[in-house]
Amino acid sequence: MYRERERRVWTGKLWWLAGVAVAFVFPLILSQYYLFVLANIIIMAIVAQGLNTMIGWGAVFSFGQPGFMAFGAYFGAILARELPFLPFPIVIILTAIASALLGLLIGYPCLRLRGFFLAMATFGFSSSIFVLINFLRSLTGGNEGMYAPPPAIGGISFANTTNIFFIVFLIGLLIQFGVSNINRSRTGRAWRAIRDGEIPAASMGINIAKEKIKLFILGSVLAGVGGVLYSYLIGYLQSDFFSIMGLSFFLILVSGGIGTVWGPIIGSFIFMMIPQVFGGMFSQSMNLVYGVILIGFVSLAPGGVYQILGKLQSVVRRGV
Amino acid sequence: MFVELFIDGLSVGSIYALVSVGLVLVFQSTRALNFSHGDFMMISTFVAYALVVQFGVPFLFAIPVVLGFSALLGVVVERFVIRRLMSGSMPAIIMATLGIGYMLQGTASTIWTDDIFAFPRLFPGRFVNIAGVRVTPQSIGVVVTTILVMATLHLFLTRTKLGTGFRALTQNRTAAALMGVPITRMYALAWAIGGVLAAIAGVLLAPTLFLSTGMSEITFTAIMCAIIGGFGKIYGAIIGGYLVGIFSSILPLYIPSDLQAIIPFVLLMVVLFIRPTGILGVKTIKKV
Amino acid sequence: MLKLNSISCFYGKVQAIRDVSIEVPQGSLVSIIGSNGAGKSTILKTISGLLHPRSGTIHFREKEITLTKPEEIVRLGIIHVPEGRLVFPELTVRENLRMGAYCRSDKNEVRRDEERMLETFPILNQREKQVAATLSGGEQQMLAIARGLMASPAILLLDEPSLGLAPVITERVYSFLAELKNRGTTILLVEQNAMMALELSDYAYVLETGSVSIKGTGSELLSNDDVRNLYLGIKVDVTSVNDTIERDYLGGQKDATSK
Amino acid sequence: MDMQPTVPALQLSGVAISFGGIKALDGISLDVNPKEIYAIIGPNGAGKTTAFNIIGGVYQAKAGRIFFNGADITRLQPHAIARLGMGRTFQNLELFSRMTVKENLMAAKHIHTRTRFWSEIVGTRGVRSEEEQAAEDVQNIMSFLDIEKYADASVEDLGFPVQKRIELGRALALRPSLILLDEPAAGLNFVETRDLSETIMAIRNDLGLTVLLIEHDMSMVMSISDRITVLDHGEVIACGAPEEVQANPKVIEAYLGKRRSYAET
Repeated sequence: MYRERERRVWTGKLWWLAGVAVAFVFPLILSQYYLFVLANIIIMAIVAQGLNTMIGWGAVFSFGQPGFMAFGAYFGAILARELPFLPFPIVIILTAIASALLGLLIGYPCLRLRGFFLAMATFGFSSSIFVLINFLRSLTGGNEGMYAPPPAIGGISFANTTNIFFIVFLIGLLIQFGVSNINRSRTGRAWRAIRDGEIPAASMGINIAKEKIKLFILGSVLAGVGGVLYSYLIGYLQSDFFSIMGLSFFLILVSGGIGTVWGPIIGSFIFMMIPQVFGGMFSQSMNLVYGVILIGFVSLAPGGVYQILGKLQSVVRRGV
Repeated sequence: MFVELFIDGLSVGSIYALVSVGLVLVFQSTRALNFSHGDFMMISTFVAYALVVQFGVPFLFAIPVVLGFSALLGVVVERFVIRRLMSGSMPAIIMATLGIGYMLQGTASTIWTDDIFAFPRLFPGRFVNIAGVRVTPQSIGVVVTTILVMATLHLFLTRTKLGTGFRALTQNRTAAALMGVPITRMYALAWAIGGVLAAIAGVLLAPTLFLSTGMSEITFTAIMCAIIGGFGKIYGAIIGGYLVGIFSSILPLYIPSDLQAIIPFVLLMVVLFIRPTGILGVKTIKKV
Repeated sequence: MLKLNSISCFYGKVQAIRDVSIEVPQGSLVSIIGSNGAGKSTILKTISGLLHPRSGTIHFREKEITLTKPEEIVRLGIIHVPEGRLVFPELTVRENLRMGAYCRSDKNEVRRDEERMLETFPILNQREKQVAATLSGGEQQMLAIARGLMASPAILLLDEPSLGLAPVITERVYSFLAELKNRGTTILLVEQNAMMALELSDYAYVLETGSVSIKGTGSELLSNDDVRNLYLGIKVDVTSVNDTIERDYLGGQKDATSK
Repeated sequence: MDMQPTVPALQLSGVAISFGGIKALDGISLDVNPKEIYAIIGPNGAGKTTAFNIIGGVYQAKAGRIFFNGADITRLQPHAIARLGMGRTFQNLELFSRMTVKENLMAAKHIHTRTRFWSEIVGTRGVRSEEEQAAEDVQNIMSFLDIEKYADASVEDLGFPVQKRIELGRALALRPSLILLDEPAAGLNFVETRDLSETIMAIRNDLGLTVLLIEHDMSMVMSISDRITVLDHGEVIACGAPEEVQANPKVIEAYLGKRRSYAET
């Protein structure tokens, strides 16, 4: 029994290690362009994962991800610009801490709010961040935007796509590892319990306020980290990059499978592939395509591709 | 200056009020917060633009066509998307309406591109001077039209059998069904009225704001207005709309104009801080 | 006039009522009594079309109405006054009454009926312009019944008219029901308050966990010990139990107490 | 043995609450002794569930105090009360509908596990062993209630009687000293009700819990309860052993109503 368990833990770990190995294969087989796209997919998945924990597990409906993401991107970039000697992992960690504080700051007043009220409050905070970015011109360059320094350690810059891809991939893998651990643990269970019913959850001794704050913090940290990585990938920041992203995360969640650990990654892939597939035909009306896909998933396959894959798998198994 | 901005605020507030009342009517009946409401407004205004500017149809004839189009759009969306999701979760409905918004946006940008268009004024003319205050016929027209529309809506809801039935439905669906109120037709009616109100708002707003696919961003402000007034209350939405309109016009006198965009939100947070249910809202207790 | 033929009904996977057959003749008052959760309200909801039965049929005046929509059932004259009153809280008393007549097109008659209702219920007359939320529980119950009557019902389905009312008010409500009955209104009454309901009933059914366990005329059931036992759980000598009822729960009671 | 006078497991004194001006509870008082099976009965709308919601902290009492094992819990929030050892079930099942049976019960182990967020992210050995301990206890409860075979099923897919047992199991997984059962027999058939009576007796006799229940099935209430309080219109109208309560004319009237002829009116 004990051995069996240890074995499972070890095979689990091996899978993650295999994931790391894959990172070294991609640059060999993919062009720079596709590495860029792949890095972008991972970044979007990280931010969407934050939203996923909030909506899919905790029933905390948030429109705040783009704002949090922009905050992270600007915070990291300004930090690296002003203190160029800071190694980039430190920049990322400091950004994560700052994002956590922001999540706490915004989550706290939102605790009393529920449903639409909460959604609108997060939307408001998010748009306030954009307004502030454009307002604090001396710091952020306002509407014109600002140059974002590449990741660097003590003057050594990792400014090419392959390097950035490695960074993004490893951080993405770490986050995925952490999130799937939380999902299986006490906290994840408490969040899902809150999603399914606040009163019974409270009656089981779960402190709703505390857990919701945790959700807010996790959501904003993931968005903030995603923001920094995005600034590395793009190299230039403008608030518009982020403010137009708002609805993309919902599409990612719905198409991938909301409330599942791998849903955001699948969804992010689908979302980034849509323009590749339909771009030629519908370049003028991508929104139309996004809309049709979003409604299609919500009304026909609310569990997203993740659920469809699960069903296929069980069908195949039964067949064999 | 202050008085002129105040009148400006009334005119902007009228638009917000129209849009948020439509949102609330739709929400009251089908419990769906329609995040595509602003897109209804945008696309109806584009239809109006096409009729009046591109095909030269006189305003008088174009307006009924546009209102009919918008009402029909509401009915179709209710029938084919919302009704299937009504028993589902809140995120599903939010995302479905977001999806409808995307679709309408995409349609509009396909047909008319994302450019900015000048929209003809319903109430043309330059400034008039009333007791030393300069106002445009447009803003007077907007305010007066809104008052007329609201009054009609009020009379419909309180004086007609259909309207009373609608109010009954919003207060208790089961009891309304037991009185013989045709529930599903009422849903369609609510979405149709919502569409009409959005179209009116669009035609009134477009001459000053210009017409573009970006117009639909008004949805979020309108939702905030509705929450400020006490979510789910029609008269609350009107109050919220005017409050936001007036504050966003007057406050830029005293604060940097860059910050104008967050005035509705700040107002929302202040109101919710003082009264968590909004101005006219009442507290509900969840039963277990 | 109204006939339910072995109706079974589910809430999701939960069977709420099982093979229930009930008949309400024209001009009579029939009651369904039983404890909370026995499925009494479900029967009424099934008749008024709020729920559809999984099996069985419902006939009204020889016409099948099993799967008809609520609004059409109302038009047939089957009026359901739901449990918990469900008055429209933000409509005035008069508007509530007017809602009762939603399906009627005879405007002048409706006006006259409105006045008649306000006369019959002086309390409502005093509060004609108030919104219903401001009424007390008893007043709301009166309003709910009056609203039901505004539809000029062929048959009135009343769900727990005494629920949550003080005894004095309950008596007032029941006096009015007696009066209605004397005027010849057909009534199907669901009650927890068995004594009062049975006093008034021509015929009654006892519902226990979803199926009819006892039936008989009102006075028969009033003198039936099992009815008392059902409500208060008083143990009776098993031999004295009426043969017509399979009361297997008595056995269960012994099991549990023998511990 | 403790020779001190026993502290009541639960004590309500003069608890009152009103909703929108209507008094739902009007100063009710009762004492539940440790290891007692105590029933609250009364007609529909008497305020029974409201009483549970006040005890469990979902509503705040307007007046009066509530003591749980001697500690004042009047102003505590639901989660804090649960942590003190009070489990409950709900009138209309409130299961975590999108979780499996095992997860539902594990959610109640939340208060027994202490791991930090950080170690959960990393998935340390401490987290795993704690999870396993909790899972073992949940396993025991599932076998006690005979629901082991549903452990990995989603609760949505199970029948109503099973769901009721799962909810009971979830409350037991808190390892409470007092359990509140809101109409545990509602919707159950005779055989299921009999099993339930036995389970409740076992919860008291074998697990040593105090049980406070609301129930409409009188044969069950009368056969398993040590004492009963009868509520009507938010007030206590009777209190005592089952036989006393059954014989109380006020109770009979509350349930059956007054006999009176209406033919003349």
